[in-house]
This record gives sequence, C-alpha cells and structure tokens, in this order.
Amino acid sequence: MNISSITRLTAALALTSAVAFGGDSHAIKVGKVITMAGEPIENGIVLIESGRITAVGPASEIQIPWDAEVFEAPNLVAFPGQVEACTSQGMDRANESIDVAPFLNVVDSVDPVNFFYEEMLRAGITTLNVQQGNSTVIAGRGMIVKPSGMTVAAMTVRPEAGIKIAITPKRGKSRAVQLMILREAFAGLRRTLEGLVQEANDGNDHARREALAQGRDFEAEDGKGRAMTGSGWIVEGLEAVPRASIDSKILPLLAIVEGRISVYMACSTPMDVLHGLEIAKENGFLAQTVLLLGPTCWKVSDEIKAAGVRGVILSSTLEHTERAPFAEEDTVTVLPTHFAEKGIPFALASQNSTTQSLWFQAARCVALGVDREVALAAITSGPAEVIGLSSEVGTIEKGKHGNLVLLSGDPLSLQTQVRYVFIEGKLTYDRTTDTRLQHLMDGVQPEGTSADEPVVEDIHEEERTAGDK
Amino acid sequence: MNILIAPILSALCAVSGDTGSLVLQAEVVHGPDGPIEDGRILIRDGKIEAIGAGLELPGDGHLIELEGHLSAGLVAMGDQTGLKGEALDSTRQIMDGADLAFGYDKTDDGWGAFLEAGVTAVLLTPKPGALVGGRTAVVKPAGAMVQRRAHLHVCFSNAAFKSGVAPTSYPGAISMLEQRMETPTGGFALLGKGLGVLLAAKTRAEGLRAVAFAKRHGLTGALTGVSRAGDLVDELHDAGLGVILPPIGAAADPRVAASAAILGKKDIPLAFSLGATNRSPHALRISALRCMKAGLARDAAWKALTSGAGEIANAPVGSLAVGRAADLVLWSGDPLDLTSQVERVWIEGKQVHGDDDQ
Amino acid sequence: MIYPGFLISCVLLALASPAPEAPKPVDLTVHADYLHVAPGEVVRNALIQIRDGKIASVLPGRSAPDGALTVHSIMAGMIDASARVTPGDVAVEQSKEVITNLSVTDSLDFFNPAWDRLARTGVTTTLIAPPDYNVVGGFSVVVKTSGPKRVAARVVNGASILRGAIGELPSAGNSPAFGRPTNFYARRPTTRMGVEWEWRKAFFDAAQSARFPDAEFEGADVLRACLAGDVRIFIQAWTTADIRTAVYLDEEMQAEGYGDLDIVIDAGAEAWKEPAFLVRTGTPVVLPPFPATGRLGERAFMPWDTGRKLTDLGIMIALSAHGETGLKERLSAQAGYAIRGGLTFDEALACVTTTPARLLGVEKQVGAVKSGMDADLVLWNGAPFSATSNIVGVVASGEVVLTPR
Amino acid sequence: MHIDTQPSRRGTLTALLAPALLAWAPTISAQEPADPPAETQIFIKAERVIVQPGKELKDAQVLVQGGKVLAVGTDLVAPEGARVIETKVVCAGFIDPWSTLGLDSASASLKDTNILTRAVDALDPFGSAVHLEAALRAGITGYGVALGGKASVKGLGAFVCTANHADGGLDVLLKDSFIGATVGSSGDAFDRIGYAERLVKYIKAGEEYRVEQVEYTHEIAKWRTEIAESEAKLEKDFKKAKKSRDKEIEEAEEDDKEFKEESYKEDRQPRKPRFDAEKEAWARVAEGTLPLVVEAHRYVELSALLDGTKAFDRLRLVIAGGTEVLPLAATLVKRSIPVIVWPTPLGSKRPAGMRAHDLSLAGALAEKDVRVLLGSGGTSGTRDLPLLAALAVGHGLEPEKALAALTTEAARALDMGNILGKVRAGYRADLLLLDGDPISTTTSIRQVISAGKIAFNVEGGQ
Repeated sequence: MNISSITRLTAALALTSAVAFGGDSHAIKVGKVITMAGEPIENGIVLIESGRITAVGPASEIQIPWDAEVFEAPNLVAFPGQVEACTSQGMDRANESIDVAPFLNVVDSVDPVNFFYEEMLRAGITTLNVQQGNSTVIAGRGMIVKPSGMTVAAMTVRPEAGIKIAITPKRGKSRAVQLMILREAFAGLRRTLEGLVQEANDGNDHARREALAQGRDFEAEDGKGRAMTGSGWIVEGLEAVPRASIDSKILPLLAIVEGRISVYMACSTPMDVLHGLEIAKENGFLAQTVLLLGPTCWKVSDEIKAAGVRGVILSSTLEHTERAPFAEEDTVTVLPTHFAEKGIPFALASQNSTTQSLWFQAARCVALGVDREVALAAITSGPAEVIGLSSEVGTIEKGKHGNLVLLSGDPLSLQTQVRYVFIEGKLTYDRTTDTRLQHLMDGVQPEGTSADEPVVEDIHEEERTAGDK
Repeated sequence: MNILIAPILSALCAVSGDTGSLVLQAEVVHGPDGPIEDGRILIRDGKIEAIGAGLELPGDGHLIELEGHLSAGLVAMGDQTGLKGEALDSTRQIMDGADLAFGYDKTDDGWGAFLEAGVTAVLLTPKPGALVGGRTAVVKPAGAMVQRRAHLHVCFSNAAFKSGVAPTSYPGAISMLEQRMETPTGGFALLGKGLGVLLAAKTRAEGLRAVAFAKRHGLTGALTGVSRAGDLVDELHDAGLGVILPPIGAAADPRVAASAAILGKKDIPLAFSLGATNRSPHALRISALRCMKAGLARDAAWKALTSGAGEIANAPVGSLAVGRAADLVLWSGDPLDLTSQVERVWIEGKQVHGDDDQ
Repeated sequence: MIYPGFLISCVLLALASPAPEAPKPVDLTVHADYLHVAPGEVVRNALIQIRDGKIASVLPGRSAPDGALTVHSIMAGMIDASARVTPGDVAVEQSKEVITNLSVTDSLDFFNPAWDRLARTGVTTTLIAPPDYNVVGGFSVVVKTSGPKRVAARVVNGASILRGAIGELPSAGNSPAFGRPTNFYARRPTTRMGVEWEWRKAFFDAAQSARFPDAEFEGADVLRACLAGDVRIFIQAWTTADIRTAVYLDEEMQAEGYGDLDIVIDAGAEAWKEPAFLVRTGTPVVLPPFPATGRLGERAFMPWDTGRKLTDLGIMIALSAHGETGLKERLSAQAGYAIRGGLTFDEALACVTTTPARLLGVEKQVGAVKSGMDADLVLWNGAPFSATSNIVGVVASGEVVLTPR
Repeated sequence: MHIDTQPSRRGTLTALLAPALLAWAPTISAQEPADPPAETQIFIKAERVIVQPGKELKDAQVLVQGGKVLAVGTDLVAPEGARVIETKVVCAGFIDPWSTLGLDSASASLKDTNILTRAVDALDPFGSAVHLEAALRAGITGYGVALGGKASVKGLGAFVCTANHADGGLDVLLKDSFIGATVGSSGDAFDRIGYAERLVKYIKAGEEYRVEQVEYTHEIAKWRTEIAESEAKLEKDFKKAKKSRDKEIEEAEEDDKEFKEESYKEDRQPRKPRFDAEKEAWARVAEGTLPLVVEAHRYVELSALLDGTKAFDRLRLVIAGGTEVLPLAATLVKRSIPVIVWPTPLGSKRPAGMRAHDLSLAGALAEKDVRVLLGSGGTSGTRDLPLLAALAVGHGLEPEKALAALTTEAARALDMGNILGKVRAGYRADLLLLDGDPISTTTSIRQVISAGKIAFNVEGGQ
C-alpha cells in the first residue's frame, strides 16, 4: 500500500464528501447546548451547513435559514461528539508479525461493519484515531475515522494520522531486544541516507571529471530531493537524492525523524517512558510524540512534564492499587488527579462497552476529585488536541464539524441516555431504532422471542391440591 | 561477652587413642551455659564426663590442645538426604505407621557435606505430599540412629491434596484428622506418649489451623515450613509449640528473618531446616546470621542451631551437657562468623572429619 | 412466610446485652451532611458517635466538631451476599457429591490482601460460600471483611446457610465411568439431569431417614433441618431452566409432604424470564454483577432493568459484585448500574444493605446506621452510587479502614 | 544532581535519563561544566581508614565533597560547616562484577541477545527498588550487570551504582563497560568446545573487520590524492580538450556522422566495506577497548577458550565462574586474566557445570597469584556478596585478598580502577563506615556513602 494508493483514496474521499455536503443545511434546536468552548447556552440552536457548524447561540439570536431542516428536542442537551484519542479495535488483526513495518497502513484492515463502530456511535463517540496495536516495534500508519459509513473512504476523516511505536516489549521479546531493534531501525535509516548522499556526491564528482576529460562544461543538475530537516539528527546534503528514489519502505521512518508525522508511543512501565523519551529526543520526534501510558507510569510524571511531549493518553484503569514487594500496605494512586496536579493535560481512553465508555471515564474522574471541566475536556477538546484535530472536532463552535450528541440529561449522570447522534450534520444514530440497546437496557423482548403472557403450569399442582380434597 | 582470641597455644599433635579418657582443650569451649575460655572437655567411652576451665588431667587422661573454638555439633532439621525414593509413599493419604528410619542409608555420600559443615545430627522428614507422611527419625550423619520415632508428620498445606483422592480440601482434611484423633490407633495413639507432632504448612492461615489442631488435642512438637510464623506468635506461645524456620535465601522476604526475631523475643524454641535437598548444610549458619542481623539475639541464634534444635528434634543431640554423646566440632574462630572454618568433627568421641595435624 | 425461625434468636441476642454502666468516652465521631440511616430514612447534618465498634448514637442537625471526619454523605456498610473470596477448589470437599457436614470456614485465609481491598470498596460484611464444584458444597459463613486476621474475630453469627448449585458447574469435569473408576470424579453426575437427580435423592433419602432410623446416613440431620426450614439454602442458578428446577424442588418437597425448603437463588441472571415461580414461592434472588453486553455465565442473558422488573413483582432482590474491587466492578458501581436500569435510589440502597442483611440473618447487627448496630459506615464525597461521586472513607466495626485523603 | 566526567575512552558518562541532563546532555562534552554548587562537606573521623587492601591509616580523617574524596590524612581538620561523622572503620564501597541486579525479570534469562543488546536497556529500578536497597545496605555501592541467562553472547554489560538517583532512574557510570558471554551451557563436551571456538571466530572476524577498515582508509586516501592530481591535470588541459571536441563535432556534422564522445576511464574508487554493527563491536573487543567476560566452568571449554584466544595479545579476557580453572592457573597469571569466583554453598543437586564446585577455589587461585574477584554469580543475590566473601575466607582466601577482590581488583577489571576501589583523593566518594573488620560477618555497616551523599544511615535520616 504505497504512497500512490493513499493519494487515490483522498481523491475518492473528496468526491463523496462533496456530494454529501452539497446544499443540505440543518438547524438543531435543543433545551441546552454544552459547547465546551464557553458557557452552556440555554435553549440554543446549532446551524450546520454542508457538514460544518455555521452558527451556535441562543434561539433568540439565531436566524434559521428558510431551507434548513429543523430538528427540535426542547428537553434534550446537546454535547460535542466525543473523541477517542487512540484505539486499535475495529480491525481484523491489529498487528503484522514483522517487527518494523512502517510501510503498512490501517486503511487496509479497518472493517466498516465491525460491531465496534456501532458501540462507539451508541456511546456518542464521533471521531476515532485508529492506530495499529502494541504487539510491534514500529507498526504501520494509522488514520482518523468517524464511526459511520459503509466504506473505509466514507469513514475517513484524516487518511494519515501518525504511526505506532511500542517501547513495551512485544510478546516473546525482552525489553533489551525490543529497544535494540528500535534503535537499530533509526540507526539503519541514518546509515542508508548517508550512503545515498555519498553515492550521489561520488556520482557528481565522476560526471564532472568525465566532462573535463571530454571537454564539456559541466553543470551539475541541482538535486531533485529536499534537504533534510529535523531536531534530532540530519544527514547533510540529502537534497542531492530525489525522495522518490528512496525505498518507500523506509520513507515513513524519514517522516518520523523529520517530525512530519505524529508518533503514538506505547509505554506500560515507568522505565519504558524514560527509554521512549530518550529515543524520541535522539531522533527528533519528541514534540510529535503522544504517550500511551500504563497504570504505573505516573511515577515518571515529572520527566514527562519536563520532556514536553505533545500529549498523554491515560490507561482506562483510573485508580492504580499496588503493593510493593514485602510491604504490608497497598499504595493507591489516583491517576487523573495526579496528572491534573502536575499540570499535564491528558486524554482518557475508553474500555469499549456500554458501561465504561468515555463519558463514564469522565464521570469516574470527577468522582476521584478531578475538576468537572477538566474531566469533560479530557473526552472532547483534549483528545482532539492530542490527535491534532482541534480545529475540526471536540467542541461545538463555528467552523467545526457538525458532530453533536443529544443526551437526555447531564452528560455525567448514570441515568442519562444518548438519544441522537449527528455526524457532520446528518442524523446517524437514533436510540428508538437501536433494538440491541433496548433489548439490553430496557428489557424490551425482541419480537417472537416470548409469548405474550408466559404460561407457567404448576406441575405439582394436583399432588398439592389432592391433599386438600 | 565478646570472645577474645587468646594467643595461639603450641599445637600438640597426638593420635587420639580410644583407651581411657581423652581431654580436649581449646581457646574457647561453647558449653551448655555459655562460652568458657581455655575450656577443657573430658571424654570417656564416647560420652562427655566433665566440662570446665580448670579440669585437672585424670590418670589415664590424654590431653590434646587445639587452636580455635570447640562446640557442640549443629542440628539440621527436615532433610531427605539418603532417603532416595523413600521420602514419600504416594499410595495413601494417612501413613501414621510408616517410619522414615527404615529409609536411612548410612553409606550415602551426601552425609560428607554435613560433617564438612559441622552438622552432627539430622532430622529425617517425609516430603510433603500426604496428609500424614509418617514418623520422623533423628540420625547422625553417616552414623548411628539416635531416635527411631521422633514426630508424627502431619501436613496442613495444599501439597497434601491429590486430585481424585479424598480429602481434596482443607475442611475435608481437618475432619479426616479429627476422626482419626477420636479413636486414635497406630501412630495417632503414640502422640503425647514420647511421639511429638511435626505440623507442616506453607501459608500463615494453614499454620493457624495446624496450631489450633495441636492445641485442641494438647500435642507437643513444632510447626515447620511457615516462613512468616512470627505473625502466629501468640497462638504458638499459647500452644507451647516450637518453630522450624525454612532456609532464608538471598532474595528472601526480610519479614521472614524479622519473624524469627519476634519468636526469639517470646522464647519460642527455634530451629533451622534445610528444606529442599539441594540446599548445602552451610545454609543453616547463613540463615542464623540473617536472623541475627534482623534482631535475633546471638545466644538465641546459637541455641536454634544446637540445643534448641535438639529439644525440638525430641532427641539427645546438640548440647555439651554432661552424660551426652561427645559430638563436637572444632572451628577456626567464632562459629557464628562465616569466616571461621570447620577444622575437625568428633562423633561419640571418635574423630570423623578433619586432618589430624593442626 | 418469611423466616420465623430466626427472628426469635436475634431478639434474644439484643436483650442479653449488659446493663449500661457509666458511658465510656466515644472512640470516634463522624459527621455527614446526609446520613442514609436506612432505605428511605435520611438524616441531615448527622453526627455519629462510635464506641467499642458499635454505633453509640446518631444526633441529627449537628455541625461537625473540629477534628471529626466530615463528608457529603454516609450510608451503612454494604453487604455482598455472594463475595466468592476463597482459595478456589481446595475450599470444597469433592470426594462426595453432597457434602453437608463441612463448612468453608476451615479454608479461609484472612492474610489474603483481597479482604483489605474488598473492605476499602465499602463492603464490610460478606457471605462466603464453598465454590460450586459440588451439587451441595457444605455450609457458608458470614464474615466481616476487616478486623483481626483470625476466624473467630471475623465470623458473624447469622443464619446457618447451606450452599448448592444447579447447572453446568457441578457436573463439569466429571467423566463417565468406563471400566473401574480410578477416582471419584469418574462416577459423579456428568449432566444437568444427574445434578438435579442428586438434589432430589438427597432430600428423599433424608426424608426416609426421618421415618426409618436405620436409613440414617452421614449429613442426613442437616438435610432434615433444611426440610424443616431451619437451614437456608443458597442455590446458584444462572439460567431460567435452573431457577425453575430449584423452585420445583421446593414445591415437590411440599407436595410430597417432606417439608418446605427455604431457598434463595444466587446469581439468578435469568430470573426476569419466568418470575412467576419466584412470586408464587416468595423466593429471594441475589443478582450477579451487571454484564456490559448482557451475556453472563452458562450463556445466561440479563438485561439491566431486571432489578426494576423483579422489584415491581414484589420479589426480594439483592445485588452482588462477586467480590470484585475494580472501580467499575465494585458493589457500589453495581448499585449505580441498577439505578441506571430503573431502580430508585432507596431500592438500590436496600439491595446492598438491608435486604442482603435479612437474607444472611444479620439484620439486627448490620445493614443500617442505628445505635446498637455495628459501626460499619461508608463515607461518600457526593450522592451515593452517583457516577460522579466516590467512596472516600470506610469505617468497619469502629476502625477506620479507608481514611479520606 | 552531579555529573561524572571521568576521563575515559567510552563517550560521555551521563546519569541514565536524569531529567536535568536530558535538557543539556549534548552540551556536556562541549565545555567543562561549572564546578558543582557547594554541597555540604562530609568529614569522617575513623580509628582505621583502609585506603586500599594492605594500606591502612590509624586515627585518620576523610573529607568528602561534590561526590569525590577531597583529602585523606591523619592530621586533617574538619572544615567549618562540614558534617562530621565518627566511626571505627572506613573502607571503599564493595563492587560486584558479575550480577543481574535491577534487570526486569524477562531480561534476566534471555536466549535471543547478540553483542549489540545492552543491559542498560533492561534496567528497571522501579521494579527492583527493594533489592537495590538491600544490596546498598549490604555495602555494595556499584556493580557490573550483564543480561542473564545462558545466551552464548549476552551483549553489552554496564557498570551501575546501586544508590538510586534522585528521580528514581539509575546512575550508570559506564553504559558499555564490558561484553558478556557464556561458554558451555550444554552437556556434550564437543558442543562446549564448539561454543568456545565460535567465540574465538567472532573475535577473529572483529579483528579482520578492523584490519579491513584500516586498509580501506589507506586505499581511499591514496585514491583521493591520485584523483585530485588527475583532476588538476584535466583542468589544466581542459581548454585543449574543449577545442579538439568542438572540432570533432564540426567534422561529424560535415560528414553527417553521429558524434561520439571520447570514453573516459579512471581507476575505480575502492568500495567502502559494508558497515556491520556486530563486527564493529567485536573489533572493539579484539583491540582491548572492551573487556570480554566469559562465563565458563569446566576444564574442557576453559582450555579451548584460553588456547583459542592466545593469539589476540590486546584482548582483555575475564573468566567468570571457572569451577575447574585451577589447573590453568599458570596461563591465567602469565596473561593476567582475572577470575570471578562465585563462592556460594551448593547442595547435592548441583547444576551440571558446577559438579566440582568447591568453596576453596578462591583461596587456591589466590595462592597461585591469580587475580581473584568475587561475584554473586549472575543472580540478583548481590546483597549476599559480603557473606560469600566471608565463606571464601572461611575456606582459605586471605582476608586482605578478599577485600581486594571486592574493591580494587573488581574496579580494575571493569576499567573503573582510576575512580573506584580506593579511599584516595580524586576518587569517587563511595565509602562504607563500619563498626569492625569489613570482611567479618559479625560486623555491621553503619553508613554507606555513594557519590558523596549518605545513601544509607543505620540511624535513619540522611
């Protein structure tokens, strides 16, 4: 799946989205709009045209255009579509068995009809960053999708959205071997580039001498490549090498080192974080790194803060209980408050079932002492920031995608239900048609599975009553 | 009472004849009630006749002056050396009539390592794997059988359960033992009449159940295998039981050595076992050292290696009391300091290890 | 006909307490804006005084004295009627299929850190049953989850409860006896029918032994006590077929005139399918933890409104977390999910305090915040069971097990 | 936060990932760091200061500042503001050259390592904080750690300080301190000889790789000078060539023939040898930059190894284990090859290789003037090293040689001889304050000073 097929894909996307957006405009009128960008608006209106929010405000100030399709729900609360910062579900297999496979792409394994996307939609999550799994050293590239659409192209929000590096050892490997392979991947890239530059320069020198011998004046054609930029290390003179001639298997590695692609780094233990930060700094992608932290990584939160990574995604266990060897007592650490006190913005990760999706994680953060706004941000604007889409999703603001979730009440209450979900202005989920959820939550019997009045014959009735005669 | 290393006496080399009595003199003799400077031990017919500083030489007495410290031989609890296949009979769950003594093989070459480490008495115990594994025996390495039936070995840990054979659970095991105690026959009948009980357990909860069982039936003996027995100190004290501590390795939990110190403070009889067969007998002194570093008093540690272990072993071993067999060890220095080496070992007055010339 | 047998014994207990001599100083005082004394009873600004592990007094309308623990709301310590904190298969004697004379008490290990973690989730009292590898596993025991690490200090004298199971587990792992059976797993029931037959045979033999003394067998006395209703039986039955079998067993005993079993269904996931039996026989149900996808053990399916449905029919239900302590699996979270499934707050509170206390026969001692009862309290930083509030403190028998940070 | 800039060949010595260093790590080598902030000085008064085994000072004093020993003498005066500590005995911190302490559990027993796998990558101080603390309390202030298991080539071992760094990371003095290898983990004697010969083959390949590189640098230099000359010549008669070419083009156009460029030939540029990271590392072993620590026990593979490596005169070999190395003592002395002995008591069921294990090996080797070191046998039992040293003394090793094995000899073998192992001015302040003779087991350690800070104080507090 090389570069050319990616470009074909984006072209197809542009075509379909144009049609979807053409000329439709919606107005959603609700009892309350929680914009996550300023104060909530009582009985507000959200105008969405061609998939983008064009106006948000109280009903008194917003003029609904004549041709807008109005959706009215006075007793519901509009909340921004939630954003899942990183997941490797919704694919048939999350990893290739090769250790270093940056040339792969999840676009080839995302499965639109996978049950996972229906779960996400039901929970009000409208944007997902799908990356490869953690059983790798350097995995393939990920993409950002929305949980609706019958083809991968229809689901695509961003075809290219970063790459997964695992510091935590792959199954069967030890930490030492995993890090050796990772370092060798970057060292190998550097040596290859230096070899190419050396070859190009030697070629030029030879051509110059040949021209001298033949009496031609020689004009070295300027290199068709680009000079290498990067904050870690650079190879001088790379402009002499045209980028197309570089093997496409290692081009994504060059993109990493030049900081042109975001890196999702999986670290399950504190030592993984320290090694990960060191490698990211050496190879110049520290500013693009997003750390996926395990439950014990709070022990190096000072180093994480000092390193200035782009973002942090907490594991779904919010409270970490640990008993040091030979200790009598457990030590319990509340992760969200620890990171909040250290001033490290974080995004929450959901455990993909109806009870533990993003809103429930945010509610548990508030229960554990995190301020309500910080918790709500950690499932909307926070993850949007982390995956670099803060201009597109995460809040209900002018110019952003029209992703709304209409709730029956306070977003963090147990009794609240997700009634409707709008993605880019289109009504994509309606609870009244969700038979699977009604069967689970409301005990509604699917048709044909139960008699109207359950007949319960009492098999011991005669013996029991026989005695009375 | 720190031990001063007195100036080295001139070494008299002499062949130890067994005619008449033999007097051994050393810089320090670790007697039953403490170390004696320049002490002497009078040995006749393999038994200790007298012990003291200024013993005069009897007529037929034959004096040997030695460099270093003279002490009783160490006692190792819980070992299966030389038992080869005999350590566990897996056919039945309760074998109260089986004596480990029958499996004792004096000629096994494993005993040399015991003598080399200064051990002169070993308690042979069955491997845990049956509810009642049999009766333990006390032997001298490559020497005589001291006590044919010292304890009845009862296992309260889950090692006693075999799938498919009753009992398969703690409640089942305890009820089976209670039934055998109601109408005691065979080994159960001898309990309290000279036969102690050796309660094997692993976790502290199993230990509690074992101690409660012994208390219910007024049994004497010891609890073995529970590494943190210090947490059961009140129940142990109340039941009057001793504790045999498992060997303490390098990466062991510091609370194991600390629990030895707790038991020591409450004067609960202590001893050290070797546990798995591939443990070297040196592990006894290393474990004792670790317990001392964790707070066990020095003489409590020494008692656990010698006389205390003898008491728990229910046999006349591990002390230099008058009348006892002359099982002695000559160390190059303080026996509790690992830098000191075993120079010579005597069993019943005859030298069985160490070169004659000093 | 709810448990006549046990009310008498509890009352005697209360009278026997010694005459109050000069009141000792209070050990601990705790204050809360909202005190949920019992389901439906809320006291504002309550000050709770604790002495010798018992609640000395509850004073409404007080402000918090300085130095006392004060939180948003307090409720009684929770009771998990199916906590399953046992060392596994070594806690049930499998040499016989019906074991009635043994108790799980002899296999409990209070040094296991799982107890402390369970206590820190607000569960102060639990019923521990032998694992369900037998048809009848023996006696369960009601224990406190914190306190001295000794059996005597932890056991609470409640109803005597026998443990049994219907369904796959008792027959799982048994193979039909081909040729000479080498061990007793080879001749035990290998199907659900076999399990059901063992139940009926046990009670039939017990009834015979009452009539013909020479038909006495070991453990028959306990089965006869069950028939007389003096021993309660917790039967694990996930699917509707197993629940039906359990209730039919009780009705058959009544029909045969052998007696009337006092049955409680444990892990009754599919009780919602045919609740008529339960209403007819007044059998209480202990629900298993709410499943995210609805699927549960032995292919049972439990929707989240089961609590609402069974309460509407007047069936007594209790919730359980099967001893889980995770933030999202603990008993307080299960109460939250029950509320999400339609129960009111007070009903959910009853399902984790008073109802399980009655099922275990310890309602005089635990389950509410009243003077004279055990000082088991759960301290919240918000409305209990709400998604945005958390347990910040736990007091068990007067000892602070979890201190608010 | 201190920085160690030891004059050593192996690159900058940075504390592993100390945060402050992360920020300005690259600038370290650029300029001499400003002298560290005036830390409190520590002034130790002791009845016996064991400067090095065999050299003691009575009633002497030691002044420590900035992680280093400033002065040792018998007439020093405590500078004002210094923290004064009195003790009976002071000696250098113990060093365990053969340990796997601090490695994460998976990396301690590996099979898939090669020479490039680094032990530093597998260090996990968070997981093994308890064992590190215990080793420090036993007096071990530094240790050499190699990846464990019976992998034939264990990779780059590191020298690590036991005392934890401020941020919980580990203070690594040398990221690549030696190469670890094992010979003879299989039962068959010929297999074991095969392993030994394979090691020799690797060293040979490393040496040839270095030779090939040196030859290439000469060839390329020669070729470059020749090319430069020919280019200068070409430039000189460029005009002539251009004129003749223009003439030929005209003729071609006249005869309507296709003009053919003159062909240009020059001698080919010599090819750069392909980079091979593994061979590069083996080259450093062959030229003696990195010592090679080989774990071998039986006589068969030991003699095969010693014969095979005879030819590499600059190779620095260290034998670990060496259960049956006594008969080869003469070669060891001649080639000054140290032996790391593991004096632990083994019961009857011994590992196959250690059938002849005997606690008196250390004493016997020392009598024949072999350089004897004591190690904890590649296990995490580093805390037991002083205990094992006492056992070795109990079986014939002189106490002075045992103390040397724990301090000076171990430092020397792992290239730390210039900063560790002695209580001397300029050395790193790793000191033990004891209440008796360092080797005797009835002695207890009162304080342990690591890098100038009190890392353990028996009375608690810093």
